Amino acid sequence: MPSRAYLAEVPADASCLRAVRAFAAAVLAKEQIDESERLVLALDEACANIVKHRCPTIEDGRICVRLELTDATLRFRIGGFCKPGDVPKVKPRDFADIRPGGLGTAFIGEIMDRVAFEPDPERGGAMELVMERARRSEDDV
Amino acid sequence: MPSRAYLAEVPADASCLRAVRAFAAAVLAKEQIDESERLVLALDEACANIVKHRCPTIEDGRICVRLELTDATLRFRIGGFCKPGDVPKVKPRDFADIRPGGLGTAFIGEIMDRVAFEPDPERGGAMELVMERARRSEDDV
Amino acid sequence: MTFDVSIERGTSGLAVVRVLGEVDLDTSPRLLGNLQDALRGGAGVVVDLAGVGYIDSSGVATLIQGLKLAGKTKARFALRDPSPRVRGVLELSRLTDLFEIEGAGGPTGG
Amino acid sequence: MTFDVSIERGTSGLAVVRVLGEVDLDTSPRLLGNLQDALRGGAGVVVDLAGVGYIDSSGVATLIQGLKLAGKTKARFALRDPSPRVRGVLELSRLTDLFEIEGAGGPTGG
Ligand SMILES: Nc1ncnc2c1ncn2[C@@H]1O[C@H](COP(=O)(O)OP(=O)(O)O)[C@@H](O)[C@H]1O
Ligand SMILES: Nc1ncnc2c1ncn2[C@@H]1O[C@H](COP(=O)(O)OP(=O)(O)O)[C@@H](O)[C@H]1O
Repeated sequence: MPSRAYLAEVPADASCLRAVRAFAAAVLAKEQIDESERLVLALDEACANIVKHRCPTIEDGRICVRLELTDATLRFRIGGFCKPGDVPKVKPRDFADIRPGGLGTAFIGEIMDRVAFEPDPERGGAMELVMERARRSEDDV
Repeated sequence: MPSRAYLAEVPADASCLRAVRAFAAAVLAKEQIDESERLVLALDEACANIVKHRCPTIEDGRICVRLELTDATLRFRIGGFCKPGDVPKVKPRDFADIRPGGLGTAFIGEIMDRVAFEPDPERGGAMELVMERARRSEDDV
Repeated sequence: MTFDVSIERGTSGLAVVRVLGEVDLDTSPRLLGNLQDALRGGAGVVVDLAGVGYIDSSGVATLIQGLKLAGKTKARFALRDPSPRVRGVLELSRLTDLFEIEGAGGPTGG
Repeated sequence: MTFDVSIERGTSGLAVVRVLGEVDLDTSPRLLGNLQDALRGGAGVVVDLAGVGYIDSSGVATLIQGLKLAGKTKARFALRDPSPRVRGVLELSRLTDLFEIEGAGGPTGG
């Protein structure tokens, strides 16, 4: 079965994260995806990382999100996520180290099955963040 | 001030209309646009027209929506809306003619200030539906 | 999931069709089916819209179809408790007067 | 609009900070400011989370900052009535034990 794709693109501003969440929540509901709240959180954390870490360095930044669904997998692609050289920096702190910050990537790691970086086909010199989870329907629980 | 643009793209299926509405409602709320419920309705009717009238004729149809905001205007662009030859067909029936059907374009006409068709820059041979409304903030009411 | 319709038939034969969720191009065919079921051989239908957060032109068209169907057998067809948002869409269609509307703010009483 | 914080100070000096809406990267700076205000010179803070439908890592980070700030003056810092969704995010951060949580299902009582 071919994948079904849903796209949203908004200015890379914190005030736009809610629109991305609303869109993703509606898509996951339509696709009857289980644990959609946690998946929306993972997506939101990735988008927030663009606002916090990526966009201060680029002009007119955008958040470009692609949700791809097959019968087996749910995949989020977050375009223009970071520069290739930044990939090693994108990681959580130790949970034992209790201070604000470093939680977003930890959440993503807990929620998703696979997190990877791929060269962004649409934005030269940028990496796309690709996050996947096996699709569990409500019946599997 | 440059326009702020928000994009959403979903499969052209009736079950995806809710995701477009959720996205648009969140964007209009963030932009503090007055009468956002009516504007979401106008956008939804245009998207529904793609599902009803356009997509049966094209394979793998998509709904591509662009919300453009300036300080003065709110503009919806609905990509690949119809074939150039279909433009004259896109019009409401007389309100006096009471039967189901023909209401969607009537709603759009009532809600928006301007409705136009423009050649779609991204989809050759297709027309984009462009709908505009002067931006009224809640203070103007 | 996000849309549900239930039919409750009273002793009078009048059916209350309770709609929950958003009525749009996706869900209105289900509503139409339910209105047809509810109207079959009954004294009429009251469509309870209190749980409807959104309605589009296909939803309004579906209510018109229900009204026409009811008219054929002279059965009653009424709407109950539309939210301000739903009422606004009915007004936009200029068809409010066509419907008997029960509930707060309705032209036929409260 | 979709986010609001109110502070109510009781006679004991304890402030109840009531949060309404979604706590994310956009709104958590406002929450931090309110926590700082509420903690200033008081006996402590109870953050009422009943009206919070969503919280992300920046919101959790803000609560940690509040907790640390309260710790400096040995003021009380407690969370009240987090929804299951909010509680789930706290659990994901493995910081639930750090917080005193009031309300149904909380480890420190009901
Ligand atoms: N888009 C990005 N570009 C560059 N660096 C990033 C990006 N996203 C995350 N990082 C790096 O990953 C680290 C961990 O991110 P995160 O867990 O979200 O915590 P925080 O943002 O609070 O530091 C960040 O501190 C940053 O160094
Ligand atoms: N995307 C489209 N492509 C071709 N024709 C269209 C399109 N959208 C609308 N139309 C035409 O405009 C008419 C009015 O549309 P509308 O007011 O939504 O009512 P309805 O869809 O119920 O007929 C349709 O019947 C159709 O002929």
